[in-house]
Amino acid sequence: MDFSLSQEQEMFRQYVRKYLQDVETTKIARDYIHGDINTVQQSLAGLNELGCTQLNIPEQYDGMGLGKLDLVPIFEELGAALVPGLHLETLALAAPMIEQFGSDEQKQTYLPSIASAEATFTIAWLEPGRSYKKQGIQLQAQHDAGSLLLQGVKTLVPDVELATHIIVPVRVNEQIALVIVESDTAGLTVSPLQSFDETRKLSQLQFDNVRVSTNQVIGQLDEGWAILNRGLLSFNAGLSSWLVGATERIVQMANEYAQIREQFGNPIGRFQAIKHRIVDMKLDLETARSLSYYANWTLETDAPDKVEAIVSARIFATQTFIRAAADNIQIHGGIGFTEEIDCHLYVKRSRFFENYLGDIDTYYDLAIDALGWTDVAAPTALPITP
Amino acid sequence: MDFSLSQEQEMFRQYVRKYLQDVETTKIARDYIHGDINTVQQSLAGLNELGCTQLNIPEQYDGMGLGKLDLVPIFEELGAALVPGLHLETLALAAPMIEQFGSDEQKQTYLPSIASAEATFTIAWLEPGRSYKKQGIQLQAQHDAGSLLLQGVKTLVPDVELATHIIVPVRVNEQIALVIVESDTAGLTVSPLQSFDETRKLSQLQFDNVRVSTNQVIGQLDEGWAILNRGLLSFNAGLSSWLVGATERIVQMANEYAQIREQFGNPIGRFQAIKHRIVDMKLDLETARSLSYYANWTLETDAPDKVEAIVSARIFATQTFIRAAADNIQIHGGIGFTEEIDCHLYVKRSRFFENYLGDIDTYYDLAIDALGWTDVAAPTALPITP
Amino acid sequence: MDFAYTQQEEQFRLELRTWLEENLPEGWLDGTFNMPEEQAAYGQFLRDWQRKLSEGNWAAIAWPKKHGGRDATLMEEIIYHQEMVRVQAPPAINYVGLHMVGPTLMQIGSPEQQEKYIAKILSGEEVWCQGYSEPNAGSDLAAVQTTAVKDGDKWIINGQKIWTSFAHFADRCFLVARTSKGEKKHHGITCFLLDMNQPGVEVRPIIQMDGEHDFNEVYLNDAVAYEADVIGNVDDGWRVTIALLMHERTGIGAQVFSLEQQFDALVELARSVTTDDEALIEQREVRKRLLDLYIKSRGSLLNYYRNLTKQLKVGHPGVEGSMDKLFVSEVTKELFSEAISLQGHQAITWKQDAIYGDSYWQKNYLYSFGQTIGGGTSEIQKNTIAERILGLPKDIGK
Amino acid sequence: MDFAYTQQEEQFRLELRTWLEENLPEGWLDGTFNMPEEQAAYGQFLRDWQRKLSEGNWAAIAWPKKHGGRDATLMEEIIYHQEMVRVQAPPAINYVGLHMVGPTLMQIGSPEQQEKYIAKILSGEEVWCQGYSEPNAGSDLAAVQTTAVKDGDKWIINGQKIWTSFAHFADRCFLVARTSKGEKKHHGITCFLLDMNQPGVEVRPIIQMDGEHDFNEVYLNDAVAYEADVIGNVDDGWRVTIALLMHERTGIGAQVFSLEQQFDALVELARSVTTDDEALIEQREVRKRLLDLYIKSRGSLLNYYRNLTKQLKVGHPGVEGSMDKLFVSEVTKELFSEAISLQGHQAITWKQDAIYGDSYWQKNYLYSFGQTIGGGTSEIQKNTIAERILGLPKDIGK
Repeated sequence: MDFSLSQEQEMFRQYVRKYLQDVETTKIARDYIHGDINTVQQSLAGLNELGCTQLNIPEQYDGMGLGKLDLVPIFEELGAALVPGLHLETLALAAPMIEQFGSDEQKQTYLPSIASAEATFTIAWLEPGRSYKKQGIQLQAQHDAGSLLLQGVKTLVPDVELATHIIVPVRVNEQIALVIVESDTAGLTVSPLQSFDETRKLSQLQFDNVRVSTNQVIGQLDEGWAILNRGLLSFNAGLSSWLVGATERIVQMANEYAQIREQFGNPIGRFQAIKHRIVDMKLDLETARSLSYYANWTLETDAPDKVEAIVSARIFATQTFIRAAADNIQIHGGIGFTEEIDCHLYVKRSRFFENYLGDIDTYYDLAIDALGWTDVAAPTALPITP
Repeated sequence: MDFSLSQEQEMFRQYVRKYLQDVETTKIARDYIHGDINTVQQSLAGLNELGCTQLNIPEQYDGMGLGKLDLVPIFEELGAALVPGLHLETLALAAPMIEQFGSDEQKQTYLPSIASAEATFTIAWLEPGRSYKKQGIQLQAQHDAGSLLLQGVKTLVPDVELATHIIVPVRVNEQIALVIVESDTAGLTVSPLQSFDETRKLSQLQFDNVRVSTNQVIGQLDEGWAILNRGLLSFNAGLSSWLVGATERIVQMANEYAQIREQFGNPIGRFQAIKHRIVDMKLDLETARSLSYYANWTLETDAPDKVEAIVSARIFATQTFIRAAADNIQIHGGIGFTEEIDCHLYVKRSRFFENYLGDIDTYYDLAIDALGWTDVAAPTALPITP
Repeated sequence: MDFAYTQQEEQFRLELRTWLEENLPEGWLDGTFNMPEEQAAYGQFLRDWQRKLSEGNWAAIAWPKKHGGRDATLMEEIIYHQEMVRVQAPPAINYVGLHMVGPTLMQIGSPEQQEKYIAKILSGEEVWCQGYSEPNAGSDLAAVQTTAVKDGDKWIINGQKIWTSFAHFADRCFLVARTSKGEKKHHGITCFLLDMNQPGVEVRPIIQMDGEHDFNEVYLNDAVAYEADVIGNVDDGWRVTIALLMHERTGIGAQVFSLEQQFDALVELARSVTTDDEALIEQREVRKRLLDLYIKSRGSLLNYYRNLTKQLKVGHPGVEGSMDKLFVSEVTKELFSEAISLQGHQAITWKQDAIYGDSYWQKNYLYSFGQTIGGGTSEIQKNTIAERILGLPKDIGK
Repeated sequence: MDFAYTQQEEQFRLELRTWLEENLPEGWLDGTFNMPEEQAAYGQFLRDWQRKLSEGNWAAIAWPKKHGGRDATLMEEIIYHQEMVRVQAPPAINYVGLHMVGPTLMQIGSPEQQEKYIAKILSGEEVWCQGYSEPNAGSDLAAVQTTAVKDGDKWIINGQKIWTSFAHFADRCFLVARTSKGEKKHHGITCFLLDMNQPGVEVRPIIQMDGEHDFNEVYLNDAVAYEADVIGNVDDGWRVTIALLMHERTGIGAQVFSLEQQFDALVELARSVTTDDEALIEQREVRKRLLDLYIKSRGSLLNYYRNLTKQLKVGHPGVEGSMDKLFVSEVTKELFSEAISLQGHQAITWKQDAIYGDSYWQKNYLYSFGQTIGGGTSEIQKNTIAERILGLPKDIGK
């Protein structure tokens, strides 16, 4: 029994944390708010130098060939500092899908460039007025001379500005296919949308007969939905680590402020209304961390309970992040309500992730299915009836 | 604008409170736990002398002909002292149904005896394994020579020991009829059930060709469901007052204890974990009271929003009572966990009422329907679109 | 128990409603009017609106007739709030002047002060702000550190104020400063009617998390006030600040009525927003969450009416206002948080790209975080309720 | 990260499981065994069970082999708890002796005390209770008021203890009393190994809200202890009490594993209880509420494993135990409250008329209220976490 990160993993965390502290943590995020893409690209280069982008890429594709658990401390630190960019989408969604379901050519094309931070991926899934459900994918792809012609609209696509490639679920003959589209492909029009979370840019993408080689399809033409869902397990395991990291920073902020700020002649952290609320945050945080460690472990070991473990981690970590980010403002009082203090950046990101790549509600159903509770006939085996 | 009880109503409350204090408040409940029906019957007589049972009976039937609002302080006080008995079932369910839908003969038979406290009513609704929904009523009534023959089982019937009459929803030719059955009718077998809330007795009732005159049907044979639902509005308005009274006593208990009990050299009410929790209870209590006053007002004035008002009051007052009763134990600490202190009596009653005469869940749907939200087509008219 | 309005009250409502329909800016009621975005223009627009209100005797209805008010009853004030919320009237730029400084001047101002200020408050010619909070005295007003030192006929004022609404528009400030060290923290405080247009006063904006600018920091560097600018007695400002704060409570009604309107808007949102052609309200769980909010927003309104009844009977506002404030702000926060959740991932848009134009939901969601902080945090309200209504022991540090 | 058990650990589990299957009372595993209801018979049954356990060296596996234990590793202790919960083994009547007094005696008892008591603790021949809490010292142990006054070679003890588990079965009591007034409240305390079978000791039952009798009041009227009954040094009992309480923490594992089992039982309940022929679990909302509880009970287990990992590495339990205790007890309370709600009005039955025989759900629901109080209230746990893990300021009164 050893339910902890290894010494190496913790050491790697320290490198990443040190690097992010050197660039003043949320400065990258704040620069991005003001339209400075450069700082973000520099941070990506910096993270690449540390090895963050190579970790889970197989050695034959210029990576380090490490496991899912090795990504945990990285995502936690990225979350803590709210580093903008497509780290989760590239490392926890695109890379595993390509590695597991991509053609040899795709692996050779993309995995080394992910490892070298030359390729970054976003995902264009949602369509206007539609859902994250299978039926929500209506963007049409027509066969045309060995290619697919894509026609339709995707919306709320994050950070296209930072992406070299876009993963696009499309509809081909009533099946869902997953296509990799280069972000500068002809026929693709990007219209920026205003974003509630200013540290993530949003766009609407118009596909006007965008031509994509069938070589760009991940897996078979009818496998897109299954591959995407497999990829989402990896994504959500990574996301839950990210959320844990962000929440940890929040707890730290609240705790530090409560020890410094005085009212009525006492640090506010002496008042149980504040004191116990920070304890509640801490307890939720550690529970989210336990769930997220376990989620990543099930992913790494392909454990039979991986779906419910990963979905549980995502749900709980999301709820925890939303609650903690909101409570953090209340603990900070007036100053927490200002743009100047970082509190609000976490609140906004908490709502960004709330229903990102799948509604919370749908995730409930996914876990419930995995636990067999929709199969009414099947009884739970209890060792002994109480 | 005058959103308060009248001076007369508040004065009446004082009489009832004084009377119940004279009999040592929860002593009646505790005696009933130990099987002492006598004390309960004496308290009913006492309440009758004060006029509680006559209040809302029309003057022509020996009552005072007052309104629903006049019952509010009475039910609040009965709740505060957890007085056992069929007060709600008799005064807020049976009496209004008989007055509004009963035949002249029924009114003349029952209303004066309710006023004089000679008649008390319980209700036998639930059947084993069935719900409070219409389909849950399966007890069959067959026509037989001007009578109905009742065959079937009712369960979880409260306090039959205290009842002279039982209201029974039965199925007649696929319609629901409401029948008044005398509790000593031949063919009726009463089997006691153990009750979680010891201050309410429970029984299962076996109906073996119980013969009831058709004169005992309230309204028409096919009107039972509608009448019952109308009666439930009155019942739930009364219940919400009862719950408010019980919660008020809980807040009082918690508040008093927090001022007396010392730990670490301070009254525990100085610690915000306790202090603010009592404030939360108080805030919920006053909100429940506002909702319940308004509910009773809509009942009295037959206001168009009476369904949503009454259901809202019931839902909120129930949730408040459950939460406050539980928190009260935590505030009392170890002593609150003992049988000796009254805390647990309120906890148990809170769960008794949670789904009594209708699941909370069904009440949600009832209010939602009344608010027109299930009618997807109908838009809400906003004065100005925000 | 009686929820009816008297005929006189209904008449009052009708008169106000008619006046508003005739006097609101063109396009206001159908939502086509665009508020000026630039700050000076926005300020001027609000001043003009107040002047118009005052010309119709609608700026400060609770004021005595002799000062340009209407001697309005409490019920008329309620109706006034209801109608203003109904049309979402422009905010009162001189809120502090109309609802706090004006009544306080009438109560304890000298005849000269009344003469000098009251009329200009009403017309909006002089906008006021309120200099209470300081960086180290947020919830703890008695800890004020700004000093005023007597120098001949002048008072020299130094210090810093924060959370000063309207300071960027204001001509004068109702300022609290320490004039001597008393035995108790709240002794030795004095209130000044400070001229904002002087070199010793610097106003810096505070940008909120919703991107708006409602508050300011006010830096006082040798700012000057005169004998005539002292209101009440020197060193006896605590009593004055309490008097002023007592007048602030009338704002709760507007919040309660706004909450009603916001709830209706939420139902409308649930009806109109669809995913895959299904309206949100078609989901049973959405309806149940709406009902929870319905119950709470009704509860908030009814609590307010109940306290109002008491106020009507005893003639002055009670400490129950703390309960109303706590409840309505917490429920408002919950409502907007739910509104964001209900919209799913579509909620992450902003401004013109949001579901409701100008990101009504997102902005109000962010703004709602301030409501449980400003005007006394929820924690402070809870202490007040605990100590003054429930009789629980005083907290540490007090 | 590795959740596997070593082969040795699996071997240990198998050995214990086999022993239990062979030694549990006839009918225990298939649920047909009925526990004696009468108190003396029940006590005897539990003593017999402990004797049997001790004969198999299964009564106190963490004890050294020389004292009849197995020198068990922490992981073996965990497995032990898992297996005991799995078969819902009878409670350990000498819990206080085995898990608290015994280890404390080994740590700081005199050779004579060890000789006199340890073997009888293991065999269940002498059952122990713990005299810590007093009516005015519940959460605040240092406020103990029971006095012990030296009189020749005797100590004369007067006072009252409360919440004394097993006192109605106990032969001896690990008692805390005040022997002098120290400067600080926790000075001047002494621990005694008191004989319960003497005229000066009176045990009165406390009946709980679930109708059970687990606790007692113990009245001490000139009760007598001797020099030899003092453990540790006179006036230095605070250190001893801390040592004893540190040993108590191992109970959390059992709670965590029970919670897992209780959650499984709840799913089974939702599958098997029907209304109008529809199982509860067929309602989507029921499933969602179950998932929330699934996540929390998993979280509780995984938190425990994470803290256990740390304990395995550093060699001793940490303050994180407070987090485990707080979380598991709050989640347990929530689980049983939900279990009552889910059953609808059927939940209001009791004993043989309840849905599960002997009102498993109702009893545990009521019992769960005690879990956030006993062993340190949730509020006390929060203070511990705040002060010792987060470094927040100490509370008032400490």
